[in-house]
Amino acid sequence: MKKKFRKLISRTEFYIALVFLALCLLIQLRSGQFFTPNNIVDILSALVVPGIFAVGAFMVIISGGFDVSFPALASLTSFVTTKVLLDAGWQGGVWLPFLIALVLGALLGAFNGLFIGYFELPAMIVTLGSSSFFKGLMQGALNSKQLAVIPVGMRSFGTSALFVAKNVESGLTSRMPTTFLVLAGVLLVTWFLLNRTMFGRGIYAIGGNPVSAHRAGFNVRRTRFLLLVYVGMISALAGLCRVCMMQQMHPTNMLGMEMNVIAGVVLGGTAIIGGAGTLFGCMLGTGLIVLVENSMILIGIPTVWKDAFVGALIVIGTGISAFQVNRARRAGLRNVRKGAAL
Amino acid sequence: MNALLKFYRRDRHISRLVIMLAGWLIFMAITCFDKFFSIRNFPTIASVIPEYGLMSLGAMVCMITGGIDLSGVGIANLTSITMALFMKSLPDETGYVTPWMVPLVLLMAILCGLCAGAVNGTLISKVKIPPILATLGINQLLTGIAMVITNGPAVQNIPPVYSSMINNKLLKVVPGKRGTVSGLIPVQLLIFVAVVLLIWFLMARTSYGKKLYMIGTNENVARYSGLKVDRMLIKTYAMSGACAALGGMIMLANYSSARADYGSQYTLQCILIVVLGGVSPTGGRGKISGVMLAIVLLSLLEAGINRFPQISSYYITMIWGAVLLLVMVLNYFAENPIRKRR
Amino acid sequence: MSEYLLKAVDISKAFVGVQALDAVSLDIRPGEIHCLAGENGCGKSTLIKIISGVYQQDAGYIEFNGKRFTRITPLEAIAMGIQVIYQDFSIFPNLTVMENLAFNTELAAGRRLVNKRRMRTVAEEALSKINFDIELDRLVGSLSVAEKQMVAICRALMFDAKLIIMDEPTTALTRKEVRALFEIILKLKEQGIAILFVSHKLNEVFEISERFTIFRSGKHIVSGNTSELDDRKFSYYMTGREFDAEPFRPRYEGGECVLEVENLAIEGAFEDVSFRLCRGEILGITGLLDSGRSELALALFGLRRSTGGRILVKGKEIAMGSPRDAIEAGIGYVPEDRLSEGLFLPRSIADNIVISEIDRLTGALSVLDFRRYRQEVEDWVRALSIATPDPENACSTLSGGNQQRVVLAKWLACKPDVLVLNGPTVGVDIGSKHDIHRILQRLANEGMAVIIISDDLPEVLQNCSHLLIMKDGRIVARPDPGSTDENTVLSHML
Amino acid sequence: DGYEIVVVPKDESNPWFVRMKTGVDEYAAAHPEDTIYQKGTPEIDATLQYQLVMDLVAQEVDAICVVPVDLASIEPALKAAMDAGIVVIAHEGAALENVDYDIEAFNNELYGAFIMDNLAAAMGEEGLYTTMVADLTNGSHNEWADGGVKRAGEPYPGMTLLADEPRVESHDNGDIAYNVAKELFKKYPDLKGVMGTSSFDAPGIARAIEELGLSGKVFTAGTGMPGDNAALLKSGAVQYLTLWDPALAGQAMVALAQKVLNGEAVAAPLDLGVEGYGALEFKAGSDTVLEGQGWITITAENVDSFGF
Ligand SMILES: Nc1ncnc2c1ncn2[C@@H]1O[C@H](COP(=O)(O)OP(=O)(O)OP(=O)(O)O)[C@@H](O)[C@H]1O
Ligand SMILES: Nc1ncnc2c1ncn2[C@@H]1O[C@H](COP(=O)(O)OP(=O)(O)OP(=O)(O)O)[C@@H](O)[C@H]1O
Ligand SMILES: [Mg+2]
Ligand SMILES: [Mg+2]
Repeated sequence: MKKKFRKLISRTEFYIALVFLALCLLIQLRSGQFFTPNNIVDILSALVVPGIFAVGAFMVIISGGFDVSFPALASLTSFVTTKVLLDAGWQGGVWLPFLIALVLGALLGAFNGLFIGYFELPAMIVTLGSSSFFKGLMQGALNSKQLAVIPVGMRSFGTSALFVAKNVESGLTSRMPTTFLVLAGVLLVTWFLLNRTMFGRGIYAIGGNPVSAHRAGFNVRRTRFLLLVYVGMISALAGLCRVCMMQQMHPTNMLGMEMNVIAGVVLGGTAIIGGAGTLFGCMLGTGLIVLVENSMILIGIPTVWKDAFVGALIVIGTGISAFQVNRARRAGLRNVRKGAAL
Repeated sequence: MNALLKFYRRDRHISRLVIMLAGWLIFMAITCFDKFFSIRNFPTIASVIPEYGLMSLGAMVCMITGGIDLSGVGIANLTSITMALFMKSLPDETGYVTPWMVPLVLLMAILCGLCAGAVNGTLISKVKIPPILATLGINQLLTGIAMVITNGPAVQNIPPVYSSMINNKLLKVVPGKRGTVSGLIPVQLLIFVAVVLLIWFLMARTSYGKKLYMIGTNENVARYSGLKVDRMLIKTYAMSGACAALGGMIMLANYSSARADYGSQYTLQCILIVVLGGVSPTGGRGKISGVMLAIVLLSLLEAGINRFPQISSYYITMIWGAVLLLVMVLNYFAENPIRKRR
Repeated sequence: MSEYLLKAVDISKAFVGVQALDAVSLDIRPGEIHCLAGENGCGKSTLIKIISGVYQQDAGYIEFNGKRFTRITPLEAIAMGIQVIYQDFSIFPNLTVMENLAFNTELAAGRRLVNKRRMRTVAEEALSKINFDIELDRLVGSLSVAEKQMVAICRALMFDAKLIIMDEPTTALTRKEVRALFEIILKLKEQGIAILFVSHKLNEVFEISERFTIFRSGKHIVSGNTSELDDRKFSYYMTGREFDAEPFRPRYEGGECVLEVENLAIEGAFEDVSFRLCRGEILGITGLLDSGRSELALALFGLRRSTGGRILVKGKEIAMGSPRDAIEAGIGYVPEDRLSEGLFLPRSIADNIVISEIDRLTGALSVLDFRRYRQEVEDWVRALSIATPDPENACSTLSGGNQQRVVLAKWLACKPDVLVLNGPTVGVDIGSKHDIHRILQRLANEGMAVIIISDDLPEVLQNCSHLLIMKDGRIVARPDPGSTDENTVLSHML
Repeated sequence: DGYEIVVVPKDESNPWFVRMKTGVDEYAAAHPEDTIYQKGTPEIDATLQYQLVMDLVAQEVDAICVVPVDLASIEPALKAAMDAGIVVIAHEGAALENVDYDIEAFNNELYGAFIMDNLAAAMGEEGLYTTMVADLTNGSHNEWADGGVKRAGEPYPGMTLLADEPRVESHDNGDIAYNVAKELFKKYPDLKGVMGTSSFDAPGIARAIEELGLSGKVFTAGTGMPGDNAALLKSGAVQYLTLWDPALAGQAMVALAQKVLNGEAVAAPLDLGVEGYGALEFKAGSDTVLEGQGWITITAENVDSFGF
């Protein structure tokens, strides 16, 4: 029991969860609105897109690299998907857009994967390059513009709701978007991949020690390649969800999300050198960032103070957890030693 | 010929950048010589380079230690806003400010940058927050503070003596159509060159430089070797902060105004430049000459592409990405000839 | 079916600038314990990596079980029954013991899904083979070096292997564990498994192996039966020279006392450690794994804060807050693990040598004096005869023994009064080992105080003037090295 | 050969400036004697725009027509252009100093007031409201919002500005506008209207209103392009959007640049031969700012009649 507790307090997730809870209480205290059904649904629905992105970023960090290309990849794939279907006058369901986006995402992911897996280049360099490349391709070669109208299938999918949460007091309603299922699905599939398949364990193994992974018989190049393909696919899904939910395709408004998403992942206890981290922590960290960004008004922080507050929260939040985790690890080691000596 | 080959072999990465640069200049000479090789063009480019050039220098030293600095833009803007407000408070009733204020203000700006950078360094080395999170958080915090100070709009109407001294070109020989004469050598460039020389000197000629590379190569070994790693990190991030602050002061001169969100795209741009310049994102490797070449290459590419009315500026982004990927792949094939690949 | 289980014929392999292997051959019979020996950098590990499919040879071929290969992939090698315990263990520090143990079998079986229960059974079985007891859910990164190695060994044993290759398996093991390992090896032999055993340690080679092969600088020198071999011949084959071991006799006159340790303690690691050390003396500290000797060394060098007692250098009490404090007080420390604590591998040999004293090689404004810098590097390369064509080459291009000399040079360059060495000859061949001992003796005779922490008993007995034996965090005996033998020391340690 | 005239918008993918480009391209096709084109930066960013203008100065084009992102930071670049003898025409930059002329489709304060009129009409001239801008650092958006607030104070005594959150940001991003609006309505149940300024604001707010089940109780008004917002207008989520046609504004700038380059006299009332810019007048007390005639209101009824 005591040992379990010690293990718990040596984990970043524990402190982030504490910060998360504290923040929820603060919001509740300041607005009385946090623990209302519609507010919780709102936060969850705001989590969908960053959440899916975070899963991809998380997997790449686990494998020992950084992916900064996912917003550009998502923008490019969702633009092409929407544009092609609009031009073709597609009136059918949402399955085709998802199919196209997945295929395109896999292709662009394979582009990244080729460089990262087979040419063994550092992921961060490659994705910095490919991010610019995708952006340029979309805005230059494809001459992208805002598409205010999207195919009906996507439209109805984006507005459809799993259920509607109602706040009895204020009468406000919030839709739980169907796209939340996409996040849930991605989480489920990814959890399965990471924990229940050798491919996923291979990603951890490569993040821990690529040379050993090669010797143990993991196909390092192929694993990295497939990882990037998979990340490309889920990023494309996120992009398409965003388009459906917003009811319009805007080519640039996802760009620039990468750093905040990565920050969320690292905040959730994922080791930046790779090999360590949990999907739960990843969601917790991302959730914290989403929560902060979407609760400024509820807390009552004036708009001018927003950036300062978020910045301070990142620094203080990570500071506390980094400090405590280091302390807990040191204390833990000493106690292990003590056990051995006696 | 032999000497040339020897030069090429000494550092292939840099040689490749040189070749690309030469190739681009030749291409521009063939396609639109008059518009590109004009007496007005190069000084103009050179007056803008220092803004992000200075920030790239800071990003470079941090990346050589194996970290990353994403706070350059925040430091730059907060510094320039503070200094702008300070200068505005100076003039006497006649609106006159002595030119001697300018060096003093620059000095104060450097001091501000040093302090902000030292905070980064302390968070990273003492509190052990991962660099990417610490600097991202600080960036947002500083941007937020800048926002709070200004309430949003730009700080304008700074004493004209500041801009006219820094945003100025020496050697007045370039005639304008309305009887004005502009100069050949921008003062901003002189400041930039001075900083470049200083950092080159620090990195290549002093013990500080040697230690910097050592820490980037392996922090643990550096500790065991008796290097004061924490202090070195703090110093390095402080130096990066000072560079960013100076960059902010150049922006202040160029735009005659300061605002919380000027140059927000510089964060990623600087990392792109540094990586293209051959600095390894895992630390321990990279030279200032490479980064200089990358800066020059990218700005000439951009200026060149702007010479073609029919080509959308989005292609600039695309070409940046393509150049980065191309250089890395060339490196890969040069270092792993087909025969030797396992 | 051929007489041999494995035949590696005329294998050559070149790296950029080095011919690591030059047409070497090796053959192993089924069920044989074969020893591969040679100096650091002679190409042993490279050959092993070729056999296991990690590298591809430039020329030559391999025959295994009568089948001829010009290229093997790691999976093929594993499938055929070749298992390797690498010098660097090849473990995953971020994963649990269970996963480290089970991955290879799962991958070799071509499994795509993870079955925790099966993996656990497999892992437990592996541990039980050598009666090694460890929690399966611990992260391997949190284990001690020896425990990591045991995990690596267990992992190799799990397969229905026909050939197990052990690349210097005993470097981080204590005697007790070495004994256990040898028993395992013999048991494996009974099951008809062949063992290829790489080692520098003479006594081990004689004790365990039946046949041997010796390489020198990438070339095959000799193969034969171990029974026909003796100490002198063995070292001669390996190094091409002959030497006499000389026990250390302190010669430095009138040495003042430079280091006094009084009741030093770190809570949970060791307590009540006191000793005095004078110039010209070499103090040996030995003990089992976890006896606290490494923590003692770390405490002396400011890497761990002591929780009690004091350290006096030349009569002055020193607050050891960081390695810098120790260096300034005149203490140097050659760490246990060369690769992760001692050397900046990708950087130049020159930089590695001078880094700790670099501030002394600067003029005004801490500008480096490159003339003095080069001179200093040249001096040390010569003084410790570091074998390199150019000190500007990366440190990673050196062999183990030469790398250890670089670490030594780094600390000698700081001109310490007290030099603490933790496992100074771990993984170093006999030639280099001999040279390093000679250097340490010379230093002592020139007036340095030296502390050698090691569990290589011949090493401490031969080279030390005093000896401390630690057990469970306390000093249990202080025998005189000149008049004790290994068995007495061992009985104190256990 | 003819003159080289470049139009520099705030960026290139915002539908607003895509529409402007259409106008400029049309105009260029009609005037083959000059080289006329639009060239923008990849993102709305003051720094990038400064660099682009400086680059055009170095290229020694003949005229630069600019829609500034940020007035303060573009001034030095425009000064450099003027010094080099380049004709500078601006749009949405009434406060600029270093320009030959500035064309305003209308007066910013009045435009804000007009949006407020629309909002007040929708809200029934009473209730709590607040304003949304792209960024607090944005020049014209804040001027419009100020104009709106000022207007609300006069003829609509029933309208009160939300004191706790008088101005919120959408960062020119429909998704942020949507989320911010949701928060506002949760925290302030009495809030009855949000005045949008950026063309992303009103559509985003409308989406929030619809989803929270507040249609018919809470209202928004703002700027927007007809083509992009037809569905919203028809569904009743938004009742009024206002705009001027950026294509015409682009054409007017180029036409004025040509006039200046050809040395023609510029005197009020000025006819640029572009619809809505047939009788430009100087703004009171200024000899550089020319003001045109008004804006357009789009509603569900007329939204399909614009053709863009
Ligand atoms: N990846 C590599 N790249 C370049 N050179 C290498 C590489 N691996 C080994 N070498 C070189 O090949 C030679 C043989 O190395 P190897 O590791 O096989 O030696 P070893 O006999 O195992 O030595 P030790 O006893 O120190 O383990 C050495 O000179 C080494 O520096
Ligand atoms: N700096 C440290 N902080 C915390 N724990 C440590 C530290 N150094 C070592 N340990 C822990 O102490 C245990 C073993 O200690 P150590 O290796 O020092 O024993 P030892 O007696 O020197 O034996 P050997 O040298 O044979 O390994 C390991 O579990 C290791 O994780
Ligand atoms: Mg070896
Ligand atoms: Mg130890």
